[in-house]
Amino acid sequence: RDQIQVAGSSTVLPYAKIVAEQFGETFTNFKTPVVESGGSGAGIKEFCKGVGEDTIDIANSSRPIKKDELKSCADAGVKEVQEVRIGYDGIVFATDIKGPDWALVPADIYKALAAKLVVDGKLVDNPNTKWNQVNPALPDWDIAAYIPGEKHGTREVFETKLLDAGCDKAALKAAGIADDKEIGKTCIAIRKDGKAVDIDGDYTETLARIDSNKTGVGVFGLAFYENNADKLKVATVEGIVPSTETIATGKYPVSRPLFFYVKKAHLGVVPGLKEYVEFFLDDQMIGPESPLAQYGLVSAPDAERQGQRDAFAAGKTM
Amino acid sequence: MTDIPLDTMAGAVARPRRDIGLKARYAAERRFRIYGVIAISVGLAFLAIMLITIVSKGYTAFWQTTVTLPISFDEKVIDPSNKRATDPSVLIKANYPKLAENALVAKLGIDPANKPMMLKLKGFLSEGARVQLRDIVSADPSVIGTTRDVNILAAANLDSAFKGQIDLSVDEARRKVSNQQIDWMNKLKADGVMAEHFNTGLFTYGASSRPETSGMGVAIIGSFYMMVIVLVLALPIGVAASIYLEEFAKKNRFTDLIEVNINNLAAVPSIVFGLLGLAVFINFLGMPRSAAFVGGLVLTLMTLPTIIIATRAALAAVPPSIRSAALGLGASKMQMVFQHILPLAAPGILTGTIIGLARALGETAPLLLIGMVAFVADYPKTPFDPATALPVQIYMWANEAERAFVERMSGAIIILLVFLMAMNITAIVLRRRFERRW
Amino acid sequence: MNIMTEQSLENAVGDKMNAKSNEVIKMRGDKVGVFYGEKQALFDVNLDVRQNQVTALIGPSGCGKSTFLRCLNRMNDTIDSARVTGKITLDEDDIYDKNIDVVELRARVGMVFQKPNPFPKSIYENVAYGPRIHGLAKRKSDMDQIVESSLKKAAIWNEVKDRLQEPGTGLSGGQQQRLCIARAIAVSPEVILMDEPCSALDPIATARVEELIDELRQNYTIVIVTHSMQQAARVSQRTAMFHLGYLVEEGATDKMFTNPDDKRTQDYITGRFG
Amino acid sequence: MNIMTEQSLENAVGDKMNAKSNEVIKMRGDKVGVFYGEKQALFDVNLDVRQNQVTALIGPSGCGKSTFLRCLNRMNDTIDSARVTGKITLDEDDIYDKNIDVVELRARVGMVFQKPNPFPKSIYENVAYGPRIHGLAKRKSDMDQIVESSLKKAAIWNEVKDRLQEPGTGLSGGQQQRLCIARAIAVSPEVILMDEPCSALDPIATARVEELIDELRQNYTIVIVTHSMQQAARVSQRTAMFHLGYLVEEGATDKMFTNPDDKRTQDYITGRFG
Amino acid sequence: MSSLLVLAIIIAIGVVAFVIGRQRAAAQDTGKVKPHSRAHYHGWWAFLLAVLPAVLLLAVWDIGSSFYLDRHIHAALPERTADSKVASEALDASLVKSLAKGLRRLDAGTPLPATFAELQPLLIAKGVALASDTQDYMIPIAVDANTVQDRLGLFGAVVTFALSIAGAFYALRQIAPRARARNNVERLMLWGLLAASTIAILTTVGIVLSMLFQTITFFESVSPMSFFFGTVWDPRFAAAGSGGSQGQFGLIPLLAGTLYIAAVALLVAVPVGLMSAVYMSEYASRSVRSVVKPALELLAGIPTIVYGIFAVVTLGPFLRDLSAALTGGSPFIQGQSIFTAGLVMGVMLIPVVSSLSDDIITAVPRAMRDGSLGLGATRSETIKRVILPAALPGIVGAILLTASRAIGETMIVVLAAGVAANLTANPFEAMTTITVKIVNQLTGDLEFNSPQTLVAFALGLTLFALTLVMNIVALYIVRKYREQYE
Ligand SMILES: Nc1ncnc2c1ncn2[C@@H]1O[C@H](COP(=O)(O)OP(=O)(O)OP(=O)(O)O)[C@@H](O)[C@H]1O
Ligand SMILES: Nc1ncnc2c1ncn2[C@@H]1O[C@H](COP(=O)(O)OP(=O)(O)OP(=O)(O)O)[C@@H](O)[C@H]1O
Ligand SMILES: [Mg+2]
Ligand SMILES: [Mg+2]
Repeated sequence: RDQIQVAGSSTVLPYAKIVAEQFGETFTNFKTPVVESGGSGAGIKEFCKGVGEDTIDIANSSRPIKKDELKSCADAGVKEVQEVRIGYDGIVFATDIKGPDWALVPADIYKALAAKLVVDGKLVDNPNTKWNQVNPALPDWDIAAYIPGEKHGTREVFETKLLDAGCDKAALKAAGIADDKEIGKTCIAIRKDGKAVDIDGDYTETLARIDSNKTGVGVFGLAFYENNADKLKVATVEGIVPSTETIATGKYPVSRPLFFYVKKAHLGVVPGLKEYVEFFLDDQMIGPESPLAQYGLVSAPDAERQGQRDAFAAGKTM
Repeated sequence: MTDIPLDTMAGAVARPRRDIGLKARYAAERRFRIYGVIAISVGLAFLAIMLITIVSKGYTAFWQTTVTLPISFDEKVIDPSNKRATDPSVLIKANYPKLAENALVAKLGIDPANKPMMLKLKGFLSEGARVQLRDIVSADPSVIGTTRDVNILAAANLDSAFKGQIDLSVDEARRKVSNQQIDWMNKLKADGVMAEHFNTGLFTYGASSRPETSGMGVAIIGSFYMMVIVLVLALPIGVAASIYLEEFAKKNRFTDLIEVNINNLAAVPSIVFGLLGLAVFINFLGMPRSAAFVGGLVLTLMTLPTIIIATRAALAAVPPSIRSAALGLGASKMQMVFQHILPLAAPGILTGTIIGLARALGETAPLLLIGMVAFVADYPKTPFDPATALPVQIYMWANEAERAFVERMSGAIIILLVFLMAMNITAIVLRRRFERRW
Repeated sequence: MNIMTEQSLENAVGDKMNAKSNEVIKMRGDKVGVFYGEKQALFDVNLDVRQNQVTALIGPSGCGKSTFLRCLNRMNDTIDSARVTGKITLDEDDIYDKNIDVVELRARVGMVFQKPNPFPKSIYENVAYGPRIHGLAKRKSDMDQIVESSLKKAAIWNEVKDRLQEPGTGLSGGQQQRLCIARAIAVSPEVILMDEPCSALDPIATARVEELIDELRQNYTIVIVTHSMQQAARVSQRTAMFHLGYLVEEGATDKMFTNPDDKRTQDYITGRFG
Repeated sequence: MNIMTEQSLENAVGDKMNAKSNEVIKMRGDKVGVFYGEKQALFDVNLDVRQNQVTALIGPSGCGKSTFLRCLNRMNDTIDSARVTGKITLDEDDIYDKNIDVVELRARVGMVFQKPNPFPKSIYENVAYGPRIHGLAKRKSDMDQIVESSLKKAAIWNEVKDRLQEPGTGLSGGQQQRLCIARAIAVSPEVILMDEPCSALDPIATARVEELIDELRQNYTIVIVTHSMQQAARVSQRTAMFHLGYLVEEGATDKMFTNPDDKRTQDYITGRFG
Repeated sequence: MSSLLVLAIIIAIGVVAFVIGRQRAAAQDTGKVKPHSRAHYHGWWAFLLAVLPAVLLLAVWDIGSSFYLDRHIHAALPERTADSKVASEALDASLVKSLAKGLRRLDAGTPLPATFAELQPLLIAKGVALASDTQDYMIPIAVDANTVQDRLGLFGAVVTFALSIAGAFYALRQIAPRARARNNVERLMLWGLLAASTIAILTTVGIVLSMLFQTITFFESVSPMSFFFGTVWDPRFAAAGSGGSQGQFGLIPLLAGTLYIAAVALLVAVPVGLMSAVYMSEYASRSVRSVVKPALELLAGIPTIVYGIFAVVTLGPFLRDLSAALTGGSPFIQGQSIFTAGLVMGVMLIPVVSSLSDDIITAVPRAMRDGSLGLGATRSETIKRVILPAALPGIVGAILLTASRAIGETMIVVLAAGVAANLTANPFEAMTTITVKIVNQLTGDLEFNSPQTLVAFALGLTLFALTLVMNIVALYIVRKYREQYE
């Protein structure tokens, strides 16, 4: 096999694509890598199938690999896996460009989207139907939020960084839920009456929904928003406008790291694999001025990037 | 046929006659006919709506903006230290975009020292210029030092602006094209240097992360391979299986089982065929991932039930008297089937093929798990090389963040439909030839 | 409603032919021509069908008898390539007129086809089909009665009475032919066109059908195609002789069989033809 | 090869029947029974078909003539519900034996069906089909000759010679019937089974077909179902009378028509049956 | 010798056998005995005997020798030690194999350098990219592997040719006037047909097997009771599940959604498709039909994602606004709804019903139509009472296919009806289907060996069983009401 094979997350795909394309253009003696889309889970599964010509070399993932997965990897012979963190993906709220400005805090989101709220000390089905019932500063719009579906890694971030963070746990405890686990569960339970719409497709689908429902609020990746800034207006979270800078510095709260995993055993075996990874990690690719950053990837701080390069060069495995 | 409107009542009839409820029956007849017309109109209306939506969104994708620039292949830029004789990689790594930029700067009369202006120029021309110019140079290294007019692709955003798809009323900061760039664009347009050309790249380029250099080339080849495989496998196997089941198999529990089974396979979600392909063809038989060959096999399995169901129905519709006639002359059952029944069943078989292939041509889900939903930039040389397919390209472009891809996606849909029609036309002509009323 | 009941027929049988009433012309063909595509199969046929009489069409195979018969209830409409010229009237109405209603026409002018074509339904349903679409039976029992009497008239009742629910296509050739006769008379049309109704029948069944024809004639008008001169002579009052698409001669059966005007008729009848 | 050429036939016509050779038994049915599903349509039929003779099967409609005929070349195999018991031999070989090749059997025992069933192909192809699959013509011209002579023998050549390329389904009923006869004799089978081959034919065409049968008999063996006693008497040497699925009587035609043993035969022949 | 070349030669032998066989058979036909089979059947039989066993042998040999070669390479590789440069033996072997393949590209007679460092430029000049981990010790192994492979190939070719020629001779020897060549050829054809129909069975077995084990694993962590009878679908994701919050995997909402959407789609596709078919085959002129039929077939060829986008962007909002206008305020049709999804899907499926039914209706013999029209039935009565019943098996087949497609469709449902697993009776609300969940659970970011992903397999099998029942019922109906014309 003379072609690198990459599979995995569709969030990482656009970045991997840019890198693969430029890699092919720069290293003309190697073929352009093939980058599959299909989700982190399926990608890691293929990755963990074993070592050899007929298995893939790299798995893209929008979440860290799980212990379980690593274990089954090792069982199948993939004992040495190198982890590479390429940067961060910001998660933003946006509305139609013609709408008013939005300033959200996690509590607003929790109150608008949670399945159950504590009202007057009792746990009841979420009674809010309009945003301004949640927070008078918000517009008088019917609640209609397009949030990532459960298949997406983003959903997890959404739940932990917003719902859980905005959840009034004390009130829940006061309402009679003693168990911490139970509280955690209640916090992240999302209403199912059609006000919060799961989107299992990509952000284009969310955009289409906002297009057809001008008073909808959608959750997007930062990259996607930036590419569609002429159609969307972004909301601040806790007063911070999401941007590569605010995310990189950690001011903007909602973001997640993106990864890929390399099969170390393949490094000298698949022509170009090593060069590809190095090329990917180069500042020309993932630095703040790089095409990936232009596309919307939030670059990791300089030290972290250098750390990644060093770790890879040193052959550090998980 | 002497076709006389059935809805006119016999007015001339004078004598009182037996009442056979004609009035009501004619009303029923008329209603029935109207239902037919309505049904067809509904179908055609939806078709029209779909086609109009697709075409109106996608036709612009067939044009692409380019800037014709006199590129001077400056040795100082390409090979500053004059090492190309010893190190061929110089020509590969050279800063080709710079050549294009220089030419553009000269054309627009910008002062190269004016940094802010130069910065605004960024993103005017496509990054694809690198490959384009490099190909020119590696094809003929003697161009170095000469000047030549080259059509350089404009960047996707400028292309959109040129086609008037960018809302200039939006705040400049929120757009991808600055006012300065618009001014330059208008200037170049007025000079006749910047113009739209037929977008051959849409048909020839492979996948790319840049809208302007992305095309369906790999997808067309991949789909072509897959359709050939599906046609070559599914049609004969499907027809053979139907013949066996309909004409030869004894009617018993076991063949009932097969029949139910085949019908059932038609209801299996297409992604499950992908699972099967992954398990059997890739994991068990060790075939390569992302290959059109495996895709073709998976789509074959997916298409088979459709063809079998259609073929069996068509075979069953041939009247038994034809069978007796052939057998009575001493034809063997094989001969009877292949020489008499099959030609008469051909229209139905072809219809099944058309519908089956149409679906196979448009499916993405089964290809997902065998790695064909992928970014593939290089042309596949054989069906065993990585490739994508038309619907995959559509699906992937539909999910792109950059707007320019939406247009390409609609263009791709048009190409797919044309591909489909081209594929169907033979079948439709054949079907008409075989059609026979008796 | 106009169901033929056993009684009405029995009454009718007693009547003697009334010379006057028989001269009523039920159907008239005027310069009828038929083309199948380019090829003309029937040329300028002028033929009258008289009420309450049996008209026999004879002539060598392929001479256009069936074609003419099919013109009389416009069954040729269903053949794409067929085109009819000239004029045919039923009770003085032009049946090819725009205003005429083919369905009613065919309900009035019934047909038994040359090749028996039972529906792939049960025997009962085959016979009940016509009465049902025309709404001739209000109740199930009426329908049963129509089915039974039709099958009886077609001389097939005994053979099928135990298997009314079995498919009509599982009958023998002659049984199918009689089933088709039963099916046609079940709707009691005014004119019945029969294309060789006895071709697959044994002499006894043939005799029964001929009896039936004779009975029916009292109330209906019948046109029959036959290859048997004996049969033509036995059942018909008038005979028309076709040859190569032309009507050669037409006249009272007695005369035709004893003293035909045309040489060809004579040759044909005496079997010297060909 | 075994093509019937005009000459060989002409020579044969001159021969007088040889009583000895006629006693060769070509086919023999031994306790043949046929069931359609549960229903038995044929009971214990023992019947010999003699070589170079014409055996006529007569009997009222629905008595099982076609059923028996279809047993002789195993066409009943194609009816799902049909089941045959007993034994039938052709040249002493059991035709229901496992080793027998039905296809070859049917090439040797040809059949003309009761309902004409031409292929929806051209007239030429209809006739040429059999010879083609059996490889009876080496060249196109041979084939043309076979087609022409078969059509001529079936007395239809004049009617179709100008339209050989038109579909066989566009012929008149009688023409289709003759086409099917032509088609069957084109493969020159050893035994020809004809199920009412003249039912849709005019007297002259009938006479021609009867002549053909007489000619064919010199070299072949023929079994014919007919409803016409006259025809049976004219063409056959032996006659078998069926009734309600039973073989009532079988014997030399002369005797059967003059002095039958069975009362039913007598009644049927004289038309008193029913 | 390459397998392709061997194959070509075998076929050539077959062709020669065919020609000889045919001639011999023709020559033997002296007219004395009636030949059983025509000469070309003898030819074909000779061809088949010459080709089929040889091809089978070739296939077996190829597979066998590649196994043997593998073993050979593995055996030649040095013992693995802790400091082996290559991670695993499999990789080691694959490096040798690609090296061997690369070596074949070198010009014959090129002196072979002993080290990979020297070899690499030579290979690169030939356009062979090799992995940098290739070791020096692999070069002799690769050279040896190539020789072994050549030898195996040659031997295999000789044996196959021998078999092929033997087969041809055997067949040619058999030729005799009474030899049943046709039966032999046809028996082989029949086996071919049978083999083709077993592919369907094998596919089914494959599908069941490829889902069964994961399904079992799934049921180890989720009880079948709560899966089959659960009314809440909320699988959560393993990632957040670290806190132990196990999701709920209730099948009922998905099942209901599947049936509901399929029913709506059928309600659109079947009447419209059937009436179109009837109109095209019975009323429309030939020219109209020849345009309309392919035009409708285009509907089946539009990628489903396009329908989906159409539903999201155009139809969904349109219906919502329409319903809002009707009630003067709040819309009763949601932007995403079963109704929208079913409608769009129905449109896509129209041609499946219309084209297949049209063919079957056209195939009903004219005698049936004539019989009915001759009794004074109107066209529509003829169609309804005679033609449609006669065409029933084909039509039911078409409808089954439609239903199947409706059940198996994903993209349209995702976009038009959403992914929320609600349980509702209101067709204007969002619901989702089993298929959608299968796809989503398989392609998401979820952990691959968690119940969240495995549930896809359980869903797949359940759907399989469900449609099986549907098909059995359909078979029964067809059997019962089938009307077979003559
Ligand atoms: N396919 C069938 N299924 C069931 N019964 C049948 C089938 N074919 C014939 N029969 C029955 O078997 C009996 C004998 O039929 P057969 O066709 O042999 O009669 P036949 O002597 O040829 O009559 P005809 O002179 O009317 O053609 C009849 O009662 C008929 O109804
Ligand atoms: N559908 C058709 N297409 C073309 N020609 C036809 C068609 N039907 C009949 N013909 C031709 O028209 C002529 C008259 O046919 P018709 O069926 O009227 O004959 P007929 O007198 O009924 O003969 P028969 O006694 O054999 O039934 C014949 O030459 C026949 O071949
Ligand atoms: Mg006729
Ligand atoms: Mg019969």
